Formats: sequence, structure tokens, C-alpha cells
Amino acid sequence: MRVVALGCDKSGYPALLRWGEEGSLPFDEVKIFSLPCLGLVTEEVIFRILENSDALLLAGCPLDSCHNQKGSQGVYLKVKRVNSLLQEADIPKKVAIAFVTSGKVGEIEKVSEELLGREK
Amino acid sequence: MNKLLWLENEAFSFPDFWIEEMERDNGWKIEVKNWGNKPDNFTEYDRIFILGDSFSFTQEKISSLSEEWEVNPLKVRVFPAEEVKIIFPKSFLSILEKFIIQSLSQPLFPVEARRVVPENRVLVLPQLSPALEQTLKKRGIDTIVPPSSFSLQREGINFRLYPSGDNVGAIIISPLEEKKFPISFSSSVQDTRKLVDIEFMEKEIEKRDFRKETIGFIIPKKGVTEKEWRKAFHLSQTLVERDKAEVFILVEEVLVAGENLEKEYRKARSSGVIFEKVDFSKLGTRPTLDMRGIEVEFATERDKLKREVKVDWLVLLPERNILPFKLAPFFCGDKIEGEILPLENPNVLPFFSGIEGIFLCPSEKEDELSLVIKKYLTEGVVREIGRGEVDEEKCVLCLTCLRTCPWEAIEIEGERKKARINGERCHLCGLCASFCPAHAIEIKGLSLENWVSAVSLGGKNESSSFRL
Amino acid sequence: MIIAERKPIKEILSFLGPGEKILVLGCGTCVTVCMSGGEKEARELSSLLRLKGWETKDLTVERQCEPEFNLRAREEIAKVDAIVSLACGVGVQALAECFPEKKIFPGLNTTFMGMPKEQGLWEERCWGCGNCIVHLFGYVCPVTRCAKSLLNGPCGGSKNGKCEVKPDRDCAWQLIYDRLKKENRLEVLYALQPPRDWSTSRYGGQRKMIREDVRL
Amino acid sequence: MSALEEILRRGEFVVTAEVGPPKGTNREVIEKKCTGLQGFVDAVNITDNQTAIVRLSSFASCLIAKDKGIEPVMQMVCRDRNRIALQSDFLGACAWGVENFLCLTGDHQSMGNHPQSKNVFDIDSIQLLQIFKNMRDEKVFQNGEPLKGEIKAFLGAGENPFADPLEFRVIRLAKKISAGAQFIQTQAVFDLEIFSRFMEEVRKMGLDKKAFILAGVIPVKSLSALNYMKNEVPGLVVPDYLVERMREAKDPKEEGVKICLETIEQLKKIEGVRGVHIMAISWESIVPDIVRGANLYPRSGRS
Repeated sequence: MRVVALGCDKSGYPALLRWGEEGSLPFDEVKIFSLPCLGLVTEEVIFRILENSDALLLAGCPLDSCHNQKGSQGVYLKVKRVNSLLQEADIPKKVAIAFVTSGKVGEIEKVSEELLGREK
Repeated sequence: MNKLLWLENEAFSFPDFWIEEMERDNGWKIEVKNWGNKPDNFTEYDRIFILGDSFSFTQEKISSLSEEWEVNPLKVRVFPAEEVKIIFPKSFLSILEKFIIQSLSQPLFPVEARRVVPENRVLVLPQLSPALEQTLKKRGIDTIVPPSSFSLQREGINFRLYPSGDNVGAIIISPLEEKKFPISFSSSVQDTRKLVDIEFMEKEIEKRDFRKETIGFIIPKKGVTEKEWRKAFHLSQTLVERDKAEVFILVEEVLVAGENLEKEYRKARSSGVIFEKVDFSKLGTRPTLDMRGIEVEFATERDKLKREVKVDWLVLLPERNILPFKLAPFFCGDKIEGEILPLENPNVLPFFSGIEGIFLCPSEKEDELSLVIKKYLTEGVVREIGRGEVDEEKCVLCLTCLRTCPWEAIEIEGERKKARINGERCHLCGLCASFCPAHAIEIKGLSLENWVSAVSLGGKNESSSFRL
Repeated sequence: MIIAERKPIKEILSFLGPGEKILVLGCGTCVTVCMSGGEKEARELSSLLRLKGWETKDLTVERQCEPEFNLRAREEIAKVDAIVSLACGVGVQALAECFPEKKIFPGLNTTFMGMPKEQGLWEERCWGCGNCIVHLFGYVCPVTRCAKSLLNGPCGGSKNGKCEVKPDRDCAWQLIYDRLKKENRLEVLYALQPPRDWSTSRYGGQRKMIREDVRL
Repeated sequence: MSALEEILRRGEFVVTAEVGPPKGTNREVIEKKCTGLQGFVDAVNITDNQTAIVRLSSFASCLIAKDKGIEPVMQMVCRDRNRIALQSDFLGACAWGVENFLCLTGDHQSMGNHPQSKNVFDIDSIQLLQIFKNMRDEKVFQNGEPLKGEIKAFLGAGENPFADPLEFRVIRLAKKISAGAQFIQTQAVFDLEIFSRFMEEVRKMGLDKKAFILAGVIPVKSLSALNYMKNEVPGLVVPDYLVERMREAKDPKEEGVKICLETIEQLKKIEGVRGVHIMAISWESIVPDIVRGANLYPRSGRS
């Protein structure tokens, strides 16, 4: 399973890297990117990314403690929408979002399990 | 020939032959420095790569470095060398090369990292309390007395006050607070007259002895001040030690943040005061049959067991709620300002109201607040001017950006009214761009196309990791 | 402004034949503002269709309800087999009139004429009855906002200021009453409103406006 | 003059009952209900697709009731017919000797069993009253054209004293009366306090002198029925103590009737209330007991 992972450089990206460090990534391939805030991600970005990957894993600040107040909230809504669109169109690809505080990888593991679980 | 600067840190440095190899293959001129011997002039480089753990180099960090070095922040790139080395040792070099190529391929836009410092003057609404006035004066912050009628408009990082036209760097709102008890009591319970506030206890304890009596405290989480906690710790301790009374304190959470508050808490505990974490919603009270006391029923958080205690006195501390403050009447900005309430978000400035430059001042926090504000007013913030741009051709003035921007950075301006991004307020979160239905907003260097191209970079089974 | 919402993806997919070249055509006016058919949504839908295996392009014109704008998309349209139009019903028809030989499918359901109340919330305000009387009702249109278009006061189903038909909507008559009370002009409600002339509404058949003075 | 009007003018405390037509063609249902009410009520009030559920038409049911020698009140709602149909049905009913009409706006179709349908609401109940009044008194249609023939029609309207905005209710009643309503049938009364306050206002405006006001009552069979009305039926106020009483009750049916009788007793005392309208929805059989219990039996009828 080919996965792209995006994290905000405040919380998500560091956590993603930790997660990578701890090795044993459950996917065949992971590409990790950082951006200032997940608020930047649009539905189109997600679709375009999914065009050459199987799943997208987003990692950002917890909803109530986003460095940009509403960034995580914004992307969270989009993720929900995109997933419902993918389902409606029955496209077997997934987006998931993990709310992490920098360095904490537990959430990411949970979410990646989700991705895999859904994949099966 | 591209001239590149690499800033290494002690934790990571390159073998020379790597560099030579890369220079040879790509026709780059790579200059390696470390934080110890930084060059004096950064402007001569096409790109500046910071090799180090990426999470110590957030967007804000890069902005302030670029400001310090007087370079276009788009030229500054962080390559998370450590992580990449740990995660993908084999493919390190190819990832690095790809990263550089990718960075060089990205267009540069005229962006300036600028430190914007607000006016060292604040407006206090609705009115200025003596305590606040004093501490602000002490810190050398001018205050403006709000004129009888006035309106506000954002002006860069500042706010402009009309009609006077003065700018203020920040607005402090000292909101009204309402005291209310976390739980309600039946009239019959109140009839026992054993339901008292802490001031009453304070007085009583001077006058009389509570020998062998049972006293309960109920202390809510919200808005109980340090002072009150201290008082509670102290009183309960005296009751136990002096009068051999039985005291238990029902709380949602104990506040120990504060000058040796924790110590006092421990002292109270070790003296024999019982602290119980309970769920207030499940807390029940009724008078004892003789109406001389109150039966308190609660379930502790530890073991969900229901417990019932008969108390001779029940001391209540009120919860202090900040009432929402309506800014709309004062604002003649584009955005209809809603009600202002404190944010419980550890990642924004304390006392931050949700609108940059506007702070909330809960009672007895004046001093802390004035410290925060002083810092904000003197250091200001570094912003990348020119990152966010609205394509006026495309903009349909739907005001989505205005409504979604968390930082009030959108302004509707001009003859034919168009949305503009106020670079002094923009935090580059990109919410506006990602919501814009007309696809009219671009955050320079973070546009969709870079994204997708970057993602498709790096073939199968070879992971890459880099900042866009 | 005209408010519209996107059709269910399944429905849109059912329109399209396998292997067809698709153009997703956005509209840059009302439906952009109500976030259902602008460039963002057009790009989004076309990338979704691409994920589904279609060859797609996307394009957004100023207003699909104007032939001039539609004709600008001539070349792009010539290259595709079918168009998914993200415009209101007017736009789709205008487009079809410009390109009689093309397969064109509506991507939106046109819902109402209304306004944004807050981010992500739109409410109906006008019904286009062709004879405005809001000034008589505290600037709350009973024709549109009362489920029964009552002109002489609330029905018996108004409770706590909400409508019995859609309990999450305000009772128009509560609003009217409150507003007029504030202005203390309640007496205007005492007047009997005679039966309305609906011929100006669409009940009078398809409507048309001719302004001789501006026809050159 | 219709029998109902005559009895009201005589100053007697009137009793009417609601009769819901069947969801089908068998007229026996109505006939049975009517014979059951024979002698106990002054008129039966026949609903017009109430709660927007399709039933045998009010018009036809009224004729059946007349056959059975019972005075019908024909309900007409504005949901399903425009001014053309309403006027023509009015003429038809008059031609057949129906003399009492209750003009209502009608429940919204989304409440009924054809929520997909398109509603009409060309005019509202008040306008309907006005139209019928003009047809009767001025001999003109709504458009002003003259009509031929005698029209004997006793016009009524509904009013709900319990719906919001409360303050507006009396104003609305006044409008209905000035539009032509001669008798008023209120929503079912459970909360006598609100109702008396309402009647006070009514008397202040002298409306009780201008129209005969019949208070609606509903005998409830069970606690669930009462709760349903309390929570589900908009514009119906049921005080908690009644719910309590029903919960406590050993025999809920009996209790329901008891509550109903007490209510009627109270209503009799309220100045300006000229009768009761019993809405024993799908429990018509209980009406005689209630009339007896309320000492409103026997009915003297038309002299």
C-alpha cells in the first residue's frame, strides 16, 4: 500500500518522522511531507495526491489546540467530506487524519491501522 | 551556476566527497557552514539549506531567520537531515539531491520577512480597572481611555480608533464575570443554613471551634482564583489541625499551578484533609432529618462507588464564568465580529481572544496579562509579506476568506471592493486558500501545483521526506 | 443570490458513459459564492472523476447564463464528449442553447434564492412571486418564509417561535410579530390582507420581462 | 338559519362533535358514527382530510350525515383547493343544503401521508371566510362577478389560543370575526389558565358578543395519547399535572373522561364560552357518556 503522509510542521510532521524512525512502517511505501499548517489542504489536493497513491495520512495539531486555531478543524471537515465522496463514488482509497502533539506517534499508528483495516 | 549555502549543526555534517560529487553532477556551488561560523552576508546565495531536525525549524522560525539574514524566506529550506539519515540511510543522497533540485525548481516570489511591531499603546474595554492600569503603567504601556463613542478598524497589525485616528497595538477586554455555583441546591437544603461561602468560614473560624465537626468544601474547576485555592487549603488545614475537624474537599480538579501552591496543597493533604475528585453532575445533596446538617452523595473518580457523607457545614466556592463580550458594536471592520470568549488553546498566546492583538483579562490576572502584552508590543512578530495573494480577476467577493480566516488577515478594499490579504496579520495557515470557492487565493511557495509535483516525485518503493 | 447544491456523486456518475471525455464546467457567479459550482468545486469534481477513470478537464466561466461567456469555452467543449455543468438550472439551459449538439448534464440541484447567514449556512429569503410586499410584514416575507404562505397571521402550529413543518426553522410570523412589536407598529397586522394576485408569480405561466426602452 | 345557529342564538350551551371520515368508500362508517351521536350533539363537524391524510371527502360525508338527519358542519381547508375549487364546492354544498362551514387553513401536507404532494394555499382561512361572506351577503364571487341563487351559510373558523405568539392570538381571532366568522371553534383546551386569560382578552375586545365561541375538548384514552398531544402536536398545551394524573390513574380511560368532564365544567363557567366541541378522535363512541356526564343531555334541538 502506497501512502502519502502530510504533517503540519508544528505537530504532525515531527510526529510522522518519529513514527518513521521507529521503523516498522506498516506500508510498502510512505512519502512524508511537511507544510506550515494542514489548513492549506484542499479536497482537490487530496484527490490529486490519491491519483498516485493508495491512501493519504494527515497529521496535525489536535482540534482544540491548532496553532492556527481553526486549521485542524478546517482540514478535518474536508477529510470527512472527501471520504464520503470517495465512498459514494466507491473508490477504494482513503484519507485519514491523526491529531497529534509533536513527537507522539500513538495516534498515527491507530490511524494507519484504520487505513489498512479499511484497505482490507 | 547555483550558489547554495548549507548550514550544518554539530549533530550532523556531510562527508566532503558527497558535496564534491553533488557539485560535479549538478553544477552547483555548495558552501558548507555551521551555526558557529555563519556567513555575514546571506543575500548572495540562491538557496539556503538548513540541515537539521526539521521540527525545530517551523515556518515561524524560518520567517524570523530570514528576517535576521535579510533574505527571501522562500530561499530558506530545511532538510531534516537527522530524520532522513535514520529513516532512509541508503537512499539518503538521492533524496537530498532530489530535495535540492525540487527546491531550485520552485519559482521564487518577491517575499519579504519583516518584523512588525505594534504601537506601544493599548485600548481597554469596556473600562480600565485600577489594577490593570497600574500594572500597565509599571510596564510602560500607554493606555487609551475609550471615548464615549468610537469605532475600530484593523490597520496592519494595529487597530485604528475613529474618530481620533490613533492607532493602538492591542486591545484588552476586561469582560464581565458571573459567579455561579457548580450545582444547584433544593430550598430544603438551603433551609439548613449550613450552606456557606468561604468568606463566612474565614470569619467563623476566628470566632469558634469546629471540634469534631465535619466540613465539606465544593470547589469547581472554572475561574477559581489562586487566592481562593490558597484560602481553601489553609482553612481546611487549620480546621483539621486546630479543631480536629473532619474535612473533605470535593473537586473536579485541583489547581496547583502557582507559586508554591502545590506545596500548600501537599501540606493540607498530609495534615489529613481529604481531597476527592468527583463528577459534579452526579453530586446530590439533601438535608439531614434533624435539619442540622447536609447529606452529600457523590461518586469518586477512583472507584465509581457511591458514597454518602453527613456534613455539618458545606463550603461552596463559586465558579467564575467570563461573559461573552460583543465587539460588533465597535468594529467597522469588514468582518462581523462575534462574541469574544477566552480560547483554551495552549498553542496561542495566553489570554488570546481569537483575534490577533485582542486579549482578554480575567480578574486577578492583570499582571500576567500585562507581561504577555508587553512582550507582544515590544518584540512584535515576524511576518512574510507577499506570501498570500488574491487573484482579483478570479475573486468573486463571496467573503469566504473573510469568514474563515482565523487571524483577521483578510480585508475587503478598493474602489471595486476586492479581498486582500493583510501580510502583517497572515500566519500562512492557508485556510482562506483552501476554502476559496473561486480558487482565487494562492499562498506563494505553497501552491497546489508544487504539492502534486512534489508528491509524484520519487519513484516506487523509495520514500522521500522533505519540506516543500 | 441563487443557491444550489451538488447532486449526489452516484447520480452524476450515472450520467456518464464509459471512456467519455468529460468537461466539468463551473460557473463563476452565484454558485461559486454558495460554494457549490465554482472553480474549486469544478476542479474537485474533475479530479474525482479522474480517480474514477474518466479523462476529464475542468473550466470555469464567469456566468453560464450568458451565451457570450459560454461561447468562450468553445474550443474546450469541442474536445469533449459530455459536459457536467456546475451551474444553476438557468446556466445548464443557456449552455445547452449554445451547444445544441452536446451532451450536457446538470451537476447541481438549484435549491432557492437566498443569502448566507454565516459560513456554511444559507437561507431562503425570496420566492420570486413578482409582487413584493415585505414592507407590510416587518421585512420578513411571509410568502417565502411561512410554510403555508399565510398573509393574515400565524397558523396554529407555531411553537416557541419555531415552525411546525420544519422545527429547526423560525416561524416567519413570530419574526414578523417581534419586528413590528419592536417598531411598535403592530396595528399594521390588524388589516385584513385580501387574497393575493398570484398571476405575477410563476403560476401565471413562464415569465418574461421586456423593456422596449432598452432594446436597440 | 341553520339549526346550529338557531340553537346558539337561543343561548343554549351547544355541543358539537368531530367526525373523521374513513380512509375508504364505505359510508356505513359515517352513518354509524352519526347514529351513535344522534340526539347527543347539535351538529357533527366533518373533517377535511385532517392532518393531510387522504380520506373520504368532507363534502360527501356531510351529505351522508344529512341523510342520517344530523346537522353537519363542513370543514374546508385551503391546502388542497384554490379559490376556484373552494368557491365551487361551497356552491355545491349550499345547493345540497349544507348550512354550516368551518373555514380552516389546513395542516401542511408534510404532516400527512402524501408529503411529496404540492400544496395550494392560494388563500388562507381568513380570506376564505371573507370570500364566503361576500358570496352570501354581496352575492359576488371573489373576483367581483355576481352569482345567482340563495346562500344560507353559517360561517365558522378555528382558533388556537395556545400557539405562539400568544399575544397575537386574539388579534387573529378579531380578524377572523371581522372577515365573517360567526362561530369559533378553539383548539382543544387542557390548560384552563391560558384559556381563561385568552377569553379575558376576547371579552375586553367584545369579540364574545360578535361570535359564538365553542371550546374544543379532547377525551384522552391513555397516558401515551396525552403525551403524544403534549409533545408531538404543535400548538397544544398540556399541563404536567394532567400527565401526572394520567400516570397515577388505575383506569386511564375513566380518568381521561373525568378530566374531560372537569374541563367542560370549568368551561361552562367562563363567560363568553357558548358551547363545547368534542374531538373524540377515533373514540366517537365515548361522546354520549361525556354529554350525559356533563349534564348536557338531552339536547333540545331545533324548535
